Amino acid sequence: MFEIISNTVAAFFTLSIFSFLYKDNPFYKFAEALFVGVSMGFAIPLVYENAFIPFVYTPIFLGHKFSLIIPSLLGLLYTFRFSKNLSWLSRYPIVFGMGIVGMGVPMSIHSSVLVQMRSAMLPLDTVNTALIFIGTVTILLYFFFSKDHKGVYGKFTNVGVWFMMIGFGASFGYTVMARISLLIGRIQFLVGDWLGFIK
Amino acid sequence: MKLNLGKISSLMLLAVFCFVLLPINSNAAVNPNDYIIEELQAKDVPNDDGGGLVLSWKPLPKEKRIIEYRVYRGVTADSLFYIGKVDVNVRTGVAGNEVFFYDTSYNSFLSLESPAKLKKEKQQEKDSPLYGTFPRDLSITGPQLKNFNILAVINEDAFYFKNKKVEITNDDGGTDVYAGLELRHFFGLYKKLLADKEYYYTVFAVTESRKYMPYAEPVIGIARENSPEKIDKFFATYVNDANRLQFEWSRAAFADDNTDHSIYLIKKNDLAKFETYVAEQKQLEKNMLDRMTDKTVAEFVPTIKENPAKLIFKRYCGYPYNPVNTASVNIEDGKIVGENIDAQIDVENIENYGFVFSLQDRAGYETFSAIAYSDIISLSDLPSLPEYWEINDRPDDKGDYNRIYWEKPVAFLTNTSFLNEDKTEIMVNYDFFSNSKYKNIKTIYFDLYDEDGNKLDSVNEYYQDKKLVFNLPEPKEKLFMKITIRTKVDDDENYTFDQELVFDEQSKSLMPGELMLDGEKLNDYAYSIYKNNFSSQEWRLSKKMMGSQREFFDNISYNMPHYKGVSKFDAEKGLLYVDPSFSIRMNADKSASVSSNLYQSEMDKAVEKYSKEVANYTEKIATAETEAEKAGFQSAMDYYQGQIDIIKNNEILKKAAEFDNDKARVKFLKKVKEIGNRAFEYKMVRSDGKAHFSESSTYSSEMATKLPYTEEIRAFYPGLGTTYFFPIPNWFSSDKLPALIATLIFGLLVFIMIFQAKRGKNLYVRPIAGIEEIDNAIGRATEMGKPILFVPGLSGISDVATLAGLSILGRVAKKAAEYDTRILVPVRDFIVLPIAQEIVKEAHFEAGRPDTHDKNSVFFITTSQFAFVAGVNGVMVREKTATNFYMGMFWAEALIMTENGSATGAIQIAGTDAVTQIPFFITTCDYTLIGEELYAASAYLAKEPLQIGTLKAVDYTKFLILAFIVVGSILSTVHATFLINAFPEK
Amino acid sequence: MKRQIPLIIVITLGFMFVAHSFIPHTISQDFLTWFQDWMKAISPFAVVLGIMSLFMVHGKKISYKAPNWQYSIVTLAGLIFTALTGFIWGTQAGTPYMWIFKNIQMPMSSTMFALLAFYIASAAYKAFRARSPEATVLLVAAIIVMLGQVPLGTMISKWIPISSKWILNVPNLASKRAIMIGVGLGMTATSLKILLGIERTYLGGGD
Amino acid sequence: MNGKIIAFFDKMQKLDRRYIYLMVALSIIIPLVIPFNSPTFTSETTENIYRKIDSFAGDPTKAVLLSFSHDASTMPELFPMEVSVLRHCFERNVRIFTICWSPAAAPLMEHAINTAKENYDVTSGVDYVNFGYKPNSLFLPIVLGMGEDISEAIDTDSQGRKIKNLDIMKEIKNYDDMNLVIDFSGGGAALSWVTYARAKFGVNVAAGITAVMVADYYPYLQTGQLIGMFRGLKGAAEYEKMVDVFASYETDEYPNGRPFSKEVIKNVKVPITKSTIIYIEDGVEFDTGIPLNYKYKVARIGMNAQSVAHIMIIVFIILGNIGFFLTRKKDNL
Repeated sequence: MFEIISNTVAAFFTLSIFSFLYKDNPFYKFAEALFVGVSMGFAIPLVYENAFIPFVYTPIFLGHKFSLIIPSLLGLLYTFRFSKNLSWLSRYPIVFGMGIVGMGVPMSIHSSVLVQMRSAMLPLDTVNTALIFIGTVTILLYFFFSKDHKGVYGKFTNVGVWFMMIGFGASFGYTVMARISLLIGRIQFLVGDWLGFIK
Repeated sequence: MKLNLGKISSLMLLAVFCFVLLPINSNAAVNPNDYIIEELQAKDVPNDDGGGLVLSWKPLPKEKRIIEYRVYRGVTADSLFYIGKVDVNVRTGVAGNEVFFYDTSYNSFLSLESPAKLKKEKQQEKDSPLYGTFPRDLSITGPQLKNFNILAVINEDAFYFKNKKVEITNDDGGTDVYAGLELRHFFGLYKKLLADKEYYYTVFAVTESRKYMPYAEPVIGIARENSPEKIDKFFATYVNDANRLQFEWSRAAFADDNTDHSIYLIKKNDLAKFETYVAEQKQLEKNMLDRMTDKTVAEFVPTIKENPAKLIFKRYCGYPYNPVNTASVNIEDGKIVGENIDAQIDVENIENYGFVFSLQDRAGYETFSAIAYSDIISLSDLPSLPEYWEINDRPDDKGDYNRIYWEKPVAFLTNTSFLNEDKTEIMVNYDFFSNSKYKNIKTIYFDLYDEDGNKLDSVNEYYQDKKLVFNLPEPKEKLFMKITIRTKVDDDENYTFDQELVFDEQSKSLMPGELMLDGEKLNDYAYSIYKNNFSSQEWRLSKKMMGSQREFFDNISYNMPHYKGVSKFDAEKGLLYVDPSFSIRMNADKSASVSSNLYQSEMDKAVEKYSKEVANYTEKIATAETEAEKAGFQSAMDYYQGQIDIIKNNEILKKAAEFDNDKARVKFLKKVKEIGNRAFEYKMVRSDGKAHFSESSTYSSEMATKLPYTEEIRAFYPGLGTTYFFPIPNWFSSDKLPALIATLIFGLLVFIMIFQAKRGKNLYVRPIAGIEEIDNAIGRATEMGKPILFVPGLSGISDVATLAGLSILGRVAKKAAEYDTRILVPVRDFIVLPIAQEIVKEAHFEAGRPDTHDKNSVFFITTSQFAFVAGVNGVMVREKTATNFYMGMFWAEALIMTENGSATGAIQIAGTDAVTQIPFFITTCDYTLIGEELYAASAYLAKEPLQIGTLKAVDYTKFLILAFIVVGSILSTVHATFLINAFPEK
Repeated sequence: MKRQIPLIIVITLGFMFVAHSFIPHTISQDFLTWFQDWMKAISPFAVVLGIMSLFMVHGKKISYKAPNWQYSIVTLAGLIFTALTGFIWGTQAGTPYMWIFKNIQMPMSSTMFALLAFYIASAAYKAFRARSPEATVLLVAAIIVMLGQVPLGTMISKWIPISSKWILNVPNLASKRAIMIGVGLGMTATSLKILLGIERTYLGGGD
Repeated sequence: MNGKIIAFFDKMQKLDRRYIYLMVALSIIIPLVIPFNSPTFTSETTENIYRKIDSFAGDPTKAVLLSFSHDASTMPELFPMEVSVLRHCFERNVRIFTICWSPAAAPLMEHAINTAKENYDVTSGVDYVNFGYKPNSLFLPIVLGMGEDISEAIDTDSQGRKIKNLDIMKEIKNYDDMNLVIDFSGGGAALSWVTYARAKFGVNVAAGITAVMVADYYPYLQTGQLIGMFRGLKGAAEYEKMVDVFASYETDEYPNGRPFSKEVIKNVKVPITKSTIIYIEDGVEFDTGIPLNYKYKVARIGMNAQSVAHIMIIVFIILGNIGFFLTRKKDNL
């Protein structure tokens, strides 16, 4: 009984969201409004238990790591975001987090550029590796902004565009597949778990 | 449809929240007494050190919808504390007939995370004895310390520098000194049950709606000290030309209280007697346990008091665990060689002897393995040890690894598959293990032969992509592969492996067989790498490696907490008391520990105390009556004298005593101790697991170039840098060198280009299709008199795409202001909101039209992804926007917007670096900025020297990359791989 | 000053992090640990910002009786109620808090995603247009990949799954790789701009 | 004539999208409620995983680790994969561990194990162990720690038992023994396994991913850093079939299932409309009598719906574009 009621509640909200497909209506608006509230509300105890207590309360008040008072005060400065005159204070917690971009410079050069360069330098001993090579080079040329895409060079970059489009086609096809799978999952819940039509 | 939304909403809200209360009320009607669990038992865990109990009970049927069982323990039946729970799946319930809960070994007792106060367990009757977990309040938890074996894990620095010296009067009227520490100085306190003590346990069930059911009648459990487990694998071998016995055995699963590994020799005709002895010892153990619970049980007296087998080997095997599991015993003139060993063996008739292995524990129990008989082999049957091996500090790390590498690389086949129906084209996968010395393999030759030895095909694998393709003249059932590795270091040798490929009926494919090197099956013999530091008595296993592996990184952690027992406390001051002494290393011959104390005064007192004992025993020896008694006193006296000698003569302690301030002294000792703990010596055993093994001597090399601390401190550790290796923290990671060079080149280019741009040099940037269309699109909106929509992405301000989107917004807003066209900017992120507002405002000012600026044109919709999109769609439909821009980071929701936009007939221009969304933009929008074009566009539009300069720098870097890729590919096609190898692999 | 000091903080920390990525030494690791500890202590307060903005947005709607303001009550009530259940009855399995998660939050979030299937279908009909040769190629490749995923494709021709695999292995690989290099470079450039104080959008408006 | 066609397509272009939605819903509901048989062609990426796991069959020194790095939103695709891998392991007596990194995944993991084990006589601690939820901040320490010693890195399982004391751990120490890790996620989690566990300890890594991620993962498959991959629901359907054909197979010769063979899987059909596992090879039917529960064919039934939906979308694209070109032609006239 308990399960039936729970499933019915879940099904009600599932259908409320789907009802948007027909048109915007109070059920959808209600479900959506509730969803926004519940999502945020769900996060509050989680953040309190898993972030505030272990990272702020316990180390400061029980572990006596008083230096952590500084970042927690910095964190409090976030709240000045909505003040007219003091909103500049809220920059501090933001810029503190921005500092880590420094690591991004060498790290992204290393992992997205150098490592990828290595795997692009394969011996051109089969048709496919040669094609991959041509694709990589022409796409890179396409993203070269100092020269107009004209003449022979333009034809070259055009090849890059074709390669990219075929690649995007693959992403496209698989994304379509994934989205349909998700719908299948919801319908399996509605028709199977809730109504019991699938056995 | 005019509904009263307010009423409907409140009603629906009420309905939903009523459902939420459902779990709380759903069990109102049940009879709680049906939910009391049955058959609760607390049983001793076998083969342990008397610290373990296992609880079991019958699970409630799944109809009862239980989600967990909560377990409580206490030393009296009137107060039981929560210790843990067993989770259950509500739908399926528990599969078996029993639920188990193990209360074994050290587990969490108290830490900073414990609750502040003791709470009575809720939803139980008023006088229930159930409480929550032990609280941080020492006035409640402190008295419990004595009911358990408590192990405290203490932060190293806190132990050394945060302690408070505490003196307590002891029973003898003297004072004992302790180090007092607060709970926050501990990583945690862990408990183990005390042997032979009564503990009470109870359990209750929690239903799906978290209703706590009544608890079961508490049961008593007593943990008993048991004999160690029986080792199931034990092998013996006699190496005839070395006149040596070799043994190997499997390690114990529970080793916490094991102290010694022993091996005995039994003559075949003593076997029966030995078996009786073993049986009687078991019976004796059982009898002792029985007599503990029931005093009326008669005492069992064994008929054979002494072990009829002769001890031939004994070695300490306690902490640190993972002891050596092989032993070699030499025989000289028919006598076993060994300290305190007195046994004869007739090697001519070795088949007349059996061997037995035993594990001993701290309580003196001994468990014997089954009897093993030795096979006879000669030295040439033993596996080969590496001719070449090296140990040193691993470079490029923070100083927590030593590296060990040996021999040359190994390549082997892993898998095959047919590429065509005729089974004549096969793909063979291979893999290889290399090491630091042979970092770059020059090439691997794969030569394929058929059964008759005809060479079918061969591949020169100069670029190792781990797969090969072979063409066969006809399908084959069996093939042979010769694998030859050529390295860049000593290249001239022929170093060849053999491996078979045999057709397997079951998998219908060719399967690789054993890898052979010089007639030896490589993977039959594993490498065990053992290590030992200055502060432990015996070797421990660091890692067991497959026979084909060639390198091992030994982790040597920085984290060295102190482990201490705790039983005393002061609830008022909130202090827990621990023993202030700590060991620094073992002495030179590893017979005793060199220990110091947090307080120098205690060291002096110790000398005083030991001297008293020495005097005491000298007196006793003089008056001793028997020789045995005399020997006992003598050894006790020797022990105390030895302790005095260490304190007085050990160089470290002598040096420490010179400090007059305890803090400086402890600081010095901490450094010294670090070397004692973190410098390791290594040896290697190569074995088949059945006593056919070869053991290397301890590795030694020339003096290492990098050593820790000062010469003065290192002087306490002879052998450091030659046999003992200490991991050194490094200041530069050499594998990041390419990244450093690339960063510098890139940074330099940025500087140069910005400089040039600032000097007014005209830097050309080609037109980007989508950007060119921006003005037209704005113009169109103006013509139609409809507003423009601009969505700056859905992610936060730290996203590069958002930054690019915002900078494009500046340009679009300015143009719109010039044309006097309304712009609408919905925002999802509340940090982006004020920034976007500012940008639009400034754009109007710049365009000279501050009067047309509408404060509400930039607005926040909601943070919820899909609700945001629904909001944007609403704006599109209501405002009939003529041009839509989507610039920034988008996720799955993007399609919903663009589809709707295309339905309203708006011109749409998108730009994102989210690769999965680009295809949808391309197919639904009129123009799409792909990936980098978005970044470029923002610079292009800004027309600032700083932005254009950076864009050009990126462009030239890209040109460099392109050049490298082209050159690298061409070079690797003609078998030159040096350029590839200059780039990092991962 | 209100802009300079934050800028100085970013630049200083930024260069320290550049150095950190090349230095494996313990001191460098300790710096990272320190930074993480501080970030962890800042992080819980960001949620306060979220709650505040939600209250401000919906509070405004309610007080001005904006259209559909009633739903704002639902949002705020849902927020308060969910948070309260978590604080009152705890967050373990079986509590009302988890019940809300399982039967309200979870079905709605997966349904939101499932809506996409409908939109894709409708977009397929109404918006996926071969507007240009490029888009045509994209759509053709997509159709081949989609056919390659279902048995019907294999039944039509065995070349469909083979070409679908080839598309993934060759053009897809080349384009993924080149785009990765480009985007990586672009991100590096942006990071560098932030580091050098050229890019300051994140500081927001005002002085 | 031409005008009529154009008018028709014009009208079709303006078709209310709600009809399209209705068609989508029906194209999925009908195949789900009324299952039909369609062939399942297996692909190498999935077969590789099956073969790897199968090579551990009955070997107490080998084990598989399943890492659940996803939440409920991607469950439709990933859950059938998890159940069929677990079923394969239980059928073939392969030791198995499970772990997850977010609190939301813990109930899903529990649910997958319970779903798969109902029909098998397996015991926690002997045949499998659920390591339970470990905080994401511990991901790296645990992944690297397991290279040394699993029981130390993990410490306790989901029931709070010390891993070290469990039967299953007797001959399993680190990645040398637990030689295969399969990560199920809707994102890039498997790549972290590749970066750390694969690069450092050489463990085999396979990925169970949602279809969205497939194109992104392909480069890793090509370099061999991933040994195999489940490609969304399709991958799950393939695995279900392989388990039916090989692992569930029982004869005197193969009492615990027969070994994998490419030649066999090509030719055998397993109808999903039946309530027992029936092999149809070259038109010959063989009823094993083993029940084929809904939970073991959920992905294959889903694939039916998927097929119909794919075809429908392809038709939509083609129709839509015809209309697009015709109307554009008209506009140009």
